[in-house]
Amino acid sequence: MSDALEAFRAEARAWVEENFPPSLAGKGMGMEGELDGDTKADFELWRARLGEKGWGAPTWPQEYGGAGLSHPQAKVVSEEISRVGGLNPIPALAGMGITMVGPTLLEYGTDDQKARHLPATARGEVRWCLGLSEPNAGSDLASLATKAEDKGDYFQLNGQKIWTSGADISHWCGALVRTDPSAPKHKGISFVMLPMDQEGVETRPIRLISGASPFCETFFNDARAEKSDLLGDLNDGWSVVKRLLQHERQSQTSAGSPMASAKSKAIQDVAKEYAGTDDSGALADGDLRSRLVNHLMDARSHSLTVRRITAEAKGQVKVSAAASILKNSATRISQTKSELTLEIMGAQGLGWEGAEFTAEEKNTVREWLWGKAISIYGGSFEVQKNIISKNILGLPETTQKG
Amino acid sequence: MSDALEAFRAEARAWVEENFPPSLAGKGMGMEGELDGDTKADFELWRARLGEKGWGAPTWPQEYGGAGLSHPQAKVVSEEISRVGGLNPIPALAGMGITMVGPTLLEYGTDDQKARHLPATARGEVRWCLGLSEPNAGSDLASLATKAEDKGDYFQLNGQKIWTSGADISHWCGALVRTDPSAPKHKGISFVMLPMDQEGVETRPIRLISGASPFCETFFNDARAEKSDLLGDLNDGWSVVKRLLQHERQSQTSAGSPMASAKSKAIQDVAKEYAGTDDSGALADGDLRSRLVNHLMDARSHSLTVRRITAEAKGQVKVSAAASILKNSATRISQTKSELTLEIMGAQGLGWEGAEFTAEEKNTVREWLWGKAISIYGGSFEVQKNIISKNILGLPETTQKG
Amino acid sequence: MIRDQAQAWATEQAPVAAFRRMRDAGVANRFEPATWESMVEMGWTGILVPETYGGSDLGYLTFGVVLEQLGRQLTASPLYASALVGASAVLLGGSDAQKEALLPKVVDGSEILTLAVDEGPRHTPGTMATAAEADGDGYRITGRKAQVLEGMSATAFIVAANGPNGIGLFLVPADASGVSRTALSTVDNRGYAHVDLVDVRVGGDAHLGDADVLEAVLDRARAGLGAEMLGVASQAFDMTLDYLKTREQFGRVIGSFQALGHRAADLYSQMELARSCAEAALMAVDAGAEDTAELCSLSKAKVGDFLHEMSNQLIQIHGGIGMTDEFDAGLYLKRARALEPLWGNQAFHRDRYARLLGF
Amino acid sequence: MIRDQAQAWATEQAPVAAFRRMRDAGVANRFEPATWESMVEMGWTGILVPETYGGSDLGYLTFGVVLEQLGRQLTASPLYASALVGASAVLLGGSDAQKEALLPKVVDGSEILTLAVDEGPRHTPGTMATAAEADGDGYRITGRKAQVLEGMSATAFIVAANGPNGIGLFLVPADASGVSRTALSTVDNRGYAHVDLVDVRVGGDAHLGDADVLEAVLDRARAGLGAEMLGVASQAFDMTLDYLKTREQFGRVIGSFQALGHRAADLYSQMELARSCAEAALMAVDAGAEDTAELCSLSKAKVGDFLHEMSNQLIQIHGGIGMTDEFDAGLYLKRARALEPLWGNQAFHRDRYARLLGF
Repeated sequence: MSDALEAFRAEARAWVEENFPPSLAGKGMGMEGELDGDTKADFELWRARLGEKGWGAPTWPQEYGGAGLSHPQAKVVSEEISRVGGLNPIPALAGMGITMVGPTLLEYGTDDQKARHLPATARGEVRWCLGLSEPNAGSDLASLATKAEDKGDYFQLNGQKIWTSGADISHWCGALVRTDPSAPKHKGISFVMLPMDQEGVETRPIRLISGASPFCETFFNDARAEKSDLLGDLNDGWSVVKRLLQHERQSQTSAGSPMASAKSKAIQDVAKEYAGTDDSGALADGDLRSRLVNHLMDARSHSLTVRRITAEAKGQVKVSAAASILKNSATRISQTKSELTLEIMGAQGLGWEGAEFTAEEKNTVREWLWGKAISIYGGSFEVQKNIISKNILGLPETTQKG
Repeated sequence: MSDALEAFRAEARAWVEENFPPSLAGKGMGMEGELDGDTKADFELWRARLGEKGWGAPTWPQEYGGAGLSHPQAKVVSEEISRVGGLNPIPALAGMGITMVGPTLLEYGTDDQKARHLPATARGEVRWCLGLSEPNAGSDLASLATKAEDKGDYFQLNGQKIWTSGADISHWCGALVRTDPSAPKHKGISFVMLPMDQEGVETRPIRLISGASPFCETFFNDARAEKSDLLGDLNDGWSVVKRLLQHERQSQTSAGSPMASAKSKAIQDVAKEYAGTDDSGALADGDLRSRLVNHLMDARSHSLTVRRITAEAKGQVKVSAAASILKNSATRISQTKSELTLEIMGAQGLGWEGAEFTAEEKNTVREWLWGKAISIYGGSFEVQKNIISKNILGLPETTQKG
Repeated sequence: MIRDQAQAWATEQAPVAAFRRMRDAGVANRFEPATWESMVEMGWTGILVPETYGGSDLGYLTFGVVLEQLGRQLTASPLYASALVGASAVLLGGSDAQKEALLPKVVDGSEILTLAVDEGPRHTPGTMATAAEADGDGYRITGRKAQVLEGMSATAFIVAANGPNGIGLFLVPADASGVSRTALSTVDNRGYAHVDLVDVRVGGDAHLGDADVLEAVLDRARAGLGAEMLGVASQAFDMTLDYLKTREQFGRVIGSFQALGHRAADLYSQMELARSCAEAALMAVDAGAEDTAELCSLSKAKVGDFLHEMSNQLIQIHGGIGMTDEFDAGLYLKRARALEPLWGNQAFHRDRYARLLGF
Repeated sequence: MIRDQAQAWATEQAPVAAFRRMRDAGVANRFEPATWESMVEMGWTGILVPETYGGSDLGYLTFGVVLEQLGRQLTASPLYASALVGASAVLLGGSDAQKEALLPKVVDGSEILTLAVDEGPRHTPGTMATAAEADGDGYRITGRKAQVLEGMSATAFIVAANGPNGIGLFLVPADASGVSRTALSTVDNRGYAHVDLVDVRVGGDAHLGDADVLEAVLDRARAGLGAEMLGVASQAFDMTLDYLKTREQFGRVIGSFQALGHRAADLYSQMELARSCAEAALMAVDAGAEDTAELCSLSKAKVGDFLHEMSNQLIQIHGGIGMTDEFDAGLYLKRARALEPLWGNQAFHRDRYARLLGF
């Protein structure tokens, strides 16, 4: 670690210690709704301070609400926040704003668009959703049917989106729409941004097997998107969305589960608790032990790879080709962890509700079900393998894209 | 077991006890070359007696050298021979004659062909090889280039075959040849039989990674095949070979390794010997133990499936569709067994030659290397999966047959 | 044939849609009384019971045929817990008087039996804390049994406890003094309860055999469960195959993509292998075969592995729609995972199989 | 850069074709003296050795770069056994006098060291029968060491034995009285020997540290071997990818079949993950990191898993030609399997990793 970075760490640590409300220490994500009186005010204070500091989106330029930090510096910031048991709530509050929309806006947006959209997003005040998938299209994004008609100053949208994450609580939406129906499938598509709070937009939450409803069906009935909110060139939306999805893959390469709390127990400790140990301290269930250590080795090799690729990509703007590997690997590790935890907890790992199951047990079940989605949204295993096979290994394209 | 079958078993047992030369008890396959004086004479006597009894090919009709037995009866015969530590050498002596050529001849051959070829084959006096694959064709049998020109009474063959098993020691060859070069790939192919002992046939053994040379390259230079030895209709060789390969798959569904001796030690006993046990008698290497038991369960489920399918197919002539499953499953089990045995033997499982390794250790290495071929000859894993996917599950054909 | 009857009845009278309705309505015992009455009427409660006690004595393989069809529709009822597991305990460990007293009621559905063995989250039938002390001419039982199948609807528990001769089985009426039960809400919405026993007095005729009987009953329970799990998995396979044949992407049905076609082929192979194990276990029980224990562990493990993989592929191949509660895939995934730990998961049975084979 | 040098030298001066020639010629020590001399000339024998003893002190990561390239060509030599494993033992356990006496000779190639630990077919560094009894001011050593790498060409053995302070390491010259060795013919045609020691007398200065040194040396040996194995596997991957791009069947290159394309993608992913482990282990050794032991086990296990799978796929995807001795695939498969048990196979390191993590 360089001296400059160590100096930055000292600064960051001082700032965090001064500004982080201790009442929030150890509180996980998704807690916002459960906060009461004082804690809620502290939460709002913490968000505002982070936003003001530019640490909601620390690597964005200062003029657009960021702090202009390098990636290693941003990592230091998040480490220092973790150190005091805190979390940065802004990425979650912004929906798809920090991880996907923002970085794409920085590359494709006009100065006006950046100025209008980025600062409030970086403060966690504007939540974004994305209208990409449509019913019956699956992974085949380009076959979309939502129409955008040119009405002079604005586009008039008609059609249906599905799997729009958080659409029911978002302020803005980035949508892929067909602007030239006569062009071939990948042409004639544009990427527009539109406010969700308008008459022509309706959302309907989808209940998932985990019981949660993080996604919606979203209906556009004569919805309005201003021409000034067209991102990228007209009919070049495919380039925009490809970049957007690269940012998504990048944000999904960490092997932790999205619902994992800040300080969850190591899985091997959970295993020892439920399955017991033999005289030598080894897990009593030898078959489970082998699979557990295999999982832990997979997880370790994944995080070592993230570190290696980050180090190798130092200073490069382009997303490394290996990011495609990390997506599948992260998904497999996260899903295996859930399956193993369920197995470890045995009959207690099946709790849905009620006092007879611990919060940890019930959480394991929900996480397990929720985690099945990781391999579906953002490109299936198969799509990633096609990408690796073709783009990285240079194998000839097959007639089979599925 | 029915009373009739029990009665048959008593008969068979009596015959075996009377006719099996005790000097051969416990001798494995492939021993022929190593036999000396008396034992060699006993071996020849045993072969002759079996041939006379029709038990070289027990299910074939008596008029063609078989014994006209049912499959359950044939199984009883082989059990009774095993019981005294014996083996039936005829299937091996006949090369592809008993398992593949014979059954196909019984279905497609003329009476004259059956009478000329089958009895000597069933006595183990004629060894058959098959000229199917060609260089650069791989699994794509139908793209063969060996030409057969019509010369009136006979066909004149020119071309090259590869992976002809035992061609250098065979008496006859069943070959797939192109009789109509203008027809589409699968048409214009015929199946002919020809003697190997002629000027136009040359064989060159291929040395394998196991050190053995069971296969040859076989060259036809104006080789001669009589018209009376055309099997099936002219230009309908593709039907003949499909049936031939079904018989091959059927013969490969038993999970034992081809080189396994009559009484090999159970793999779990080998494991206990090399890796030791803990106080409870369980294998000390817990990780190995899990994988070993998994393998044994796979092998058991395979043999239960063979039994179930046999029972369900009772009296049916058609090969069950599930035979395709059994091929891959048998291959995987056999290869896994070799890999596990190598692992169990550790550094001693790497012996190639010399007194520092036991015969069992050296044999394990050769079997392991030899066993890699099982998934290659007779259709790769992939080809079998394509067959299951299309023929059994009814999934649409892809443009990708590989 | 009973297979056709079971298939027709399950798909028409008790399909997965009925299970969903029952779930959404929050039915307390987690099954519809009418469903249970139909099963009794069709005689399924008597499949294992000798004719002298009002049953049909058709054996475990036949029971497996029915359970497979019920598994396919996730049909909820106490049939398995009472007429297979409970009846097996009475048949194997009961005196003539006990059989006479219990079996006719199992057949007519007035008695619902269930086996209570485990006390924690994992299956450990060899050790337990529940004690049955000799008390006069009977026993006094104290302990807690966890995750008892159909524990809320059962009329009597067959409780495994440390008795005077080591581990034994004891019949405890659900309404006996000192018995209390707590309903559980589990992911698969099946009926489970924790059962507490505090100084429960039962008579000397409550004893239903010792450790060997428990082990034999458990093997029958495993073989039966193997059949049900095979049904759940087979239905998941059929749903997946159907989807592969009808769902289009990039202008073609997705089953024509080689990677998915090969995966379907792998799953089909696993299914056929698993079926052989499931049927072999049931036939071994019927035949009283020497290798019954091995085959029952084999069945639970191999069907378990297949169901685990198949239920994950069901979700994975269906993509987004598989994640929605509206679609049935989630119900199968949840049931699949809930059946895994019952009477020992795959790891338990791999370990047991190895021990039975001596390593 | 040393990587380019190593790559160029290995592919041009010591390619796999040279290994094959050496094999077919039946060279006794299983390496060509000229190959070994070149390595000495290029200074590779001194990569770990401090400059005061004539080395370059570039560290383990750099050594790994060289070993990876040699692994790619299956290049045979005592480099790894002597200049990595042997030198590590001297560096970690030797006194200044021992370093002074041995390291310059390791660098100039006149001394070939090798570590002798195991006594049977499996890696069990915690228990051994070989004994080093105190004898005057020195030791008397008796025992048998199995499968000693480069055992025929070594000039001195570093023998693990039960000494006065528990397990320790002892330097035994190959020509000491009482030492005999038996060459082994193994599937991968690498140099191994069984070494017998009968009442071998060595001086007090033969002692090279105790159990902790042995464990540290073994971890360095594992990290180095991980790099070599990664090289073997990477070459197998490249050969396979090349074949997928050029071999045609059914009128198209086979790499365009989705099932094979996806398999290549899986193998590539495994390779990238394995590389991270291999490099992390070497870097941890260089940095003296606290988690060195964990990372060395991780490397041996994960690279081992990948090499195992990759070598099998190399044969499987190449089909018939892969089975012929004429083609190189078999050489890679054999080397792959031979490296697996050395210093503990994957199962050994999974067990060790779990123990290091406390479960």
